[in-house]
Amino acid sequence: MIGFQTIATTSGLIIGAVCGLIPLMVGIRLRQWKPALIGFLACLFSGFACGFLGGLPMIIIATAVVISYSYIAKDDPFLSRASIDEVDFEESWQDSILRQMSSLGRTTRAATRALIRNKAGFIGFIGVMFFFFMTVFGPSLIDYDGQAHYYDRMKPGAITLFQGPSREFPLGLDYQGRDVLSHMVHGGQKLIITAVQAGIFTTIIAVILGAIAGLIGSIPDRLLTGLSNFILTIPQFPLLVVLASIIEFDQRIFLALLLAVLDWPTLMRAVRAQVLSLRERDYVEAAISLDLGLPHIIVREVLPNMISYIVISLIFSIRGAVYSQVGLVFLGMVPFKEPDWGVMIYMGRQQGALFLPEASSMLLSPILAIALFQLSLVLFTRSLEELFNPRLRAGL
Amino acid sequence: MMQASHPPQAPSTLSQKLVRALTGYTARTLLQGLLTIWAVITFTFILIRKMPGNPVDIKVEQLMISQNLSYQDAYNRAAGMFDFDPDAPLLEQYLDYMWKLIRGDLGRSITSSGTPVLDQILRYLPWTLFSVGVGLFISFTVGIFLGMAMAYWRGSLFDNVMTAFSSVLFGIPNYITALLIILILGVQLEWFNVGEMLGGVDQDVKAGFNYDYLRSVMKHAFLPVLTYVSATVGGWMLTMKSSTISTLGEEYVTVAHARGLGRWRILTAYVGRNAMLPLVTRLAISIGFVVGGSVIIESIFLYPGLGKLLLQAIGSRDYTTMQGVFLVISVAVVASNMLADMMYGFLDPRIHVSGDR
Amino acid sequence: MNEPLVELHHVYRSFKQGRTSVQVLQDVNLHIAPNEILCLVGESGCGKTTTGKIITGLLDVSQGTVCYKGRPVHDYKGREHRAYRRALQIVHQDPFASLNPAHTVGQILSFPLKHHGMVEGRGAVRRRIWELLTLVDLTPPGDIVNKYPHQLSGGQRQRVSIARALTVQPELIVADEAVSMVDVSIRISLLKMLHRLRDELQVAVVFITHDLALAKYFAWEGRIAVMYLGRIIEIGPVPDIIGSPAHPYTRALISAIPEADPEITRSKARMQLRSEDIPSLTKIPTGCAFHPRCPFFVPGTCDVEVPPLANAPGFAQQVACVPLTEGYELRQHQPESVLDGP
Amino acid sequence: MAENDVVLRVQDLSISYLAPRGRVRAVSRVSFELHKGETLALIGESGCGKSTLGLSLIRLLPVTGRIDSGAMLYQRRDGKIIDIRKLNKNQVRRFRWAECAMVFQGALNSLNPVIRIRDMVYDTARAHGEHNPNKARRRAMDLFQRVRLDFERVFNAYPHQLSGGMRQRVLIALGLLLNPQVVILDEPTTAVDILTQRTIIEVLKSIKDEFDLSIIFISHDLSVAAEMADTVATMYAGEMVEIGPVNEVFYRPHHAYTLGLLEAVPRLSVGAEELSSIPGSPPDLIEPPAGCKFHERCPFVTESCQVELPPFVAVEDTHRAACFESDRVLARALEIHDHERTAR
Repeated sequence: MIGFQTIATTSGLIIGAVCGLIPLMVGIRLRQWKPALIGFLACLFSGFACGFLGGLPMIIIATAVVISYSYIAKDDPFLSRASIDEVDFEESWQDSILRQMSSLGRTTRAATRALIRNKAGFIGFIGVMFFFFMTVFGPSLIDYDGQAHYYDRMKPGAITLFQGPSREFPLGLDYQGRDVLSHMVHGGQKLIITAVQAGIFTTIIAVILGAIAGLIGSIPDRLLTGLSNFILTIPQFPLLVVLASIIEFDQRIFLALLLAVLDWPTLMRAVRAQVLSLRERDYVEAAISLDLGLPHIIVREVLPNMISYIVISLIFSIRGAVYSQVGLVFLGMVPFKEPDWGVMIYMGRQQGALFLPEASSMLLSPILAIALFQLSLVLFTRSLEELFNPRLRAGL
Repeated sequence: MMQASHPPQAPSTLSQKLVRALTGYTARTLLQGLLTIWAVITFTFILIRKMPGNPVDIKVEQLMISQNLSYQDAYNRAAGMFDFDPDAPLLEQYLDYMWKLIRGDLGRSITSSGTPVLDQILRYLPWTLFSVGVGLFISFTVGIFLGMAMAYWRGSLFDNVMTAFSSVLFGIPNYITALLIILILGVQLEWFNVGEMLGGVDQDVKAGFNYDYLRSVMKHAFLPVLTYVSATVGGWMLTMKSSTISTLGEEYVTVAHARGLGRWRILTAYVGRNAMLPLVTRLAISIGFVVGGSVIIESIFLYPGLGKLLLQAIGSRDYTTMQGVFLVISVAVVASNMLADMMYGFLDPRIHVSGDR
Repeated sequence: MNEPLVELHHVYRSFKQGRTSVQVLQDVNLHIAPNEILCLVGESGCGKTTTGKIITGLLDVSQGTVCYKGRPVHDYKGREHRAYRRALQIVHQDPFASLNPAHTVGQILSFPLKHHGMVEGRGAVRRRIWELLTLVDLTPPGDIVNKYPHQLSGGQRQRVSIARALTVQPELIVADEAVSMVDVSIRISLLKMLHRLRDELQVAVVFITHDLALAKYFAWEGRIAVMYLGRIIEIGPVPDIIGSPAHPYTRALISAIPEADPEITRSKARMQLRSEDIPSLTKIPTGCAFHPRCPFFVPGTCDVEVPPLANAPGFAQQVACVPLTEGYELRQHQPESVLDGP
Repeated sequence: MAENDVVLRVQDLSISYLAPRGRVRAVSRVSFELHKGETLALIGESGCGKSTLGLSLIRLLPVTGRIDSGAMLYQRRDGKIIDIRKLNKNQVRRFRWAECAMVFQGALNSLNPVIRIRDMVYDTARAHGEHNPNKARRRAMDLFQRVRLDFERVFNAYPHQLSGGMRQRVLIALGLLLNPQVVILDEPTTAVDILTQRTIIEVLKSIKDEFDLSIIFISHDLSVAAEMADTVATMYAGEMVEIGPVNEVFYRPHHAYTLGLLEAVPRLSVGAEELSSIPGSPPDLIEPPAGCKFHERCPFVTESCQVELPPFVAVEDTHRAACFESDRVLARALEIHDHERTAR
């Protein structure tokens, strides 16, 4: 899922800088100083964050934004008021690329504005970004404190190794005297990745099955609806507990798959309903009448009007996956290794941290982190709603 | 082209409506429900037997450790304790179980020295029903009123504060809320002594309809109920707000104002009733999940509910008890879905209880 | 008369509604010649939209045959089938729902052009879009082409819808209430444009409307088919039907319509129906479906046999009314006072 | 008020809405009078402010709407004149429906779907101090029969059990429940079928005479106005551009917009006819054009139209119009009229 080998290293920085040169130079040529600089920084940053995976796409986006600032479609034949015979409709490929780049740039700018416009949504966005960066950069900045400490960190007169926050250990020490902060930084990544995977699997299953049920109808529809009703009748979390004890999770991706298998019915029903309603739209009927073919109808007519719904559902699935995942670990039903936020809560509770005031920080840290992450996701959907509103793209 | 001009129909009385509801449609739904329940039983039956280890093995392990017996001795003791043959073929076990079930026998608990599963469920169920039920009731009522108020004064400071508040509540998982309540309210702020409030009731009070007992029950239910309320009230508030906003935009509300109706009458009969319709279905469906309780919350507060029973049964591989709990929950879910349909048909005269939805 | 473009022979259509099935069309016979104008007129629920969709091939018939250029449409396979489907296009009623909100006007028009290779090359596509927009009076095209549907007015959207239908060079356009949601002052220009397109591009137009006055204006040289509860009850040239309507239902419609002229509309003779209630499609009356409301109702005749469309003495059009076609004089019953209830 | 039979006098009324882009001037400086027993038709296209005007008369503007200036003087049955604009909340509530009722367009959504018609009748009666349900029931029975509804069956029905036409008639009956002086009808015949429309028109005509009502009839449909109205007023872009007796306005229009509308409507009784649309589209009401708001679409436009706002002046005795070129408009109208007459 995240295949960045060059995350947060000097080589990543170099990749970012090289990538950033392109928008920078384009910007300087077009005399768009500010966009050029922002483009350079964006490339630098995403190169640093994700290596080539981040740097290369950012070149295109940043360059497009830079171009969009100075692009004037002086040769757009549609802006001409001349008669049809005097207008040249042919367009060189350079012009075409330029035009498309600028439209991509404008979309990006509009998207950025949409992201910022909704206050709650923007807070959510910042929260999501915070957790993303914490799990991506954090591990290379803070070393993992995995070894149990015994008496070297124990305060005189204390009975346990737990410690509240101090200057040296901002989040305190856990039951083995280990730095809680390092566990926080190293323990979130897998949790978040598994949750995202589960969310993606759920969405893929639900969208495909929902589309099949909605578009084909008849027997597949009845089967799928029956299956989803069946799954929804079984109490989800207990079932998960039972399943978790049957399946051995040597790899977390299996857990993600299992979560997806249980989570798809709700979304599938919603997708089915959406497809059914979109299928009846006049513009879909027009496309059928124009014989544009099923692929066109699905990809160009139906999907663009569902994408916002799908992405928001994805976010909610991720949220649900965090819930179930931590819940399972919390009950000790899946043997995940440290570092892991869920394991921290589990071990903390096992070691009696619940009722020791000085141990609170060991429990509070993962608890608050999970709460904040969930909250950020919910808030972020507000921005996504604005982001995918087709009206926005025209609001330039 | 298919303007739904409803077939002319004499307005019906309440009893006629009930009679209509109880014929045709109900028969079909009941059959469907039974089928679903059967599928759930079968599915969970297979699943449960596929879990690694069986009750005998686990007991053997326990005995070997606690009483220092050899494997053979422990096995003999354990096998004698349970009315269960782990080596019987799955199909035979299944048919046996189903046959008993048809006669209303849920079997006996494998691990709790032969207590009938039904007795066990009946002992744990009231706690769950009480705590989750009260929680649901409080959070639904509070959510409805606050949601309506938020919609009515939308854009005001009250609305903004409450929207942020409900988003926060909605965003945090319930067990996280439970832990936060213990950690912050209990341990850090010391508002109450959490240790005393765990479990279902104080040991030293006698069960019965007296002040001490009820007080003790209330005290112990307080934390789970608080958790349930704070974990769900945000969702109700937000849903009710958006439902009310769309109802406020309906023309019949404007017409009601034009007719000079009092504000209170409009708010209840015109706005409230219509805005609540979609929520009622969801409430009915939630009632089904009341029965299941919450495995995690009950285990955090050591609350003697069905969720805790299930968790114990899973831990000791008590097949019959697990099976029984799953059955009870599924029946409740199916029943509440039917209830949702019927309630909707009852509250919304546009929908005839005829299954044409 | 040249060969009909589309023919409907004894077409029936029913829809499932829950467990019951509703007969929406019964025994509909129609033929549309190339470049003809045909108006389908009737009240809501009469089946005019369903007929329109069957004509364009968007809906299948439950019974009966539809022919395109003399051959049943199910004979068309592969390439021919696609050509047949493309030749028949529809323009919807609601200008807010008929264009995909996710695409610009330029994209909406370019999809069919590119998909069917109607023109070669990018430049040619753009040139064709310009032409089409000019054709539907959306000038200058540059003001429209990059806009999203929500940025256009209702009238402009309807023009885009028409331009989209024209991308595939159809032979027939079904305009389903295409102007009823557009402001009064703009309707006429849309109709004039449709007329002009018909003349310039030689397309036939099936104009579906509930507004007889509009139908009369648009289709003066064409024909009108009046529909009631799933059947065509009268069909013929516009001046004849408007000037001397035969079927009691058509007469009722024409007498009921108010006119934008105070003196005429106040002096108009109004026909009194026996009942205001439109029967439900699930319970269509026996015999002539109009008989429970018809002031000329002949017991024993009208409520027994389903009247076929036939010529009636003294009328140029065909009408489905037994007393009329058998040459009786219609005599009006005393209107009784009828109260409506559910 | 000078004349005793003026029920409602609107003076210089301006209303605006707050929109994200700025203030939408929905109604600007509208003045007119409504006499006892008169039917006034407000005609115009969507967005011309006619519905806003109607809503403001019972003080039911949406929260973003605001009455900027003007007065709405209403003469009660006891002869006392009140300004609707100055009523307090409670007075407004009592004024609504008892003095001035409004029947909305889209009868489907005007009735609360979850309560029976009878409860809506009782609600309305109770809100205005009539606590005896039998009295309300008797009054409703009378009214339902007058609008040709089967009382026993309709009274106990839910709205969804009625057809569109029946619902519309229920609303009309409901509107008359408290015996108001003025009834505002907002597009009562839009979105119903032709025969249903005829029933509603006949019902309206009969109740108007029986109850001596003053009716404000809001519609975009010129033909219904031609049949129903005593006086016709045309509105364009928030302004009243012409008002006069129905025959005057239809046969001797003095405003170019009225003429344009008349020329855009097909008539069944005329054979092949020459019609034309008004080119262009209505102006932006946030930044309206200078001068006459119609000048961008007007075939009679002159230079002064583009700069100066034409005054709303009497062109004949009871006929007023806001057009600099009213003479030319009238001449053109008469020319068309003559042409038609000879053609027939």
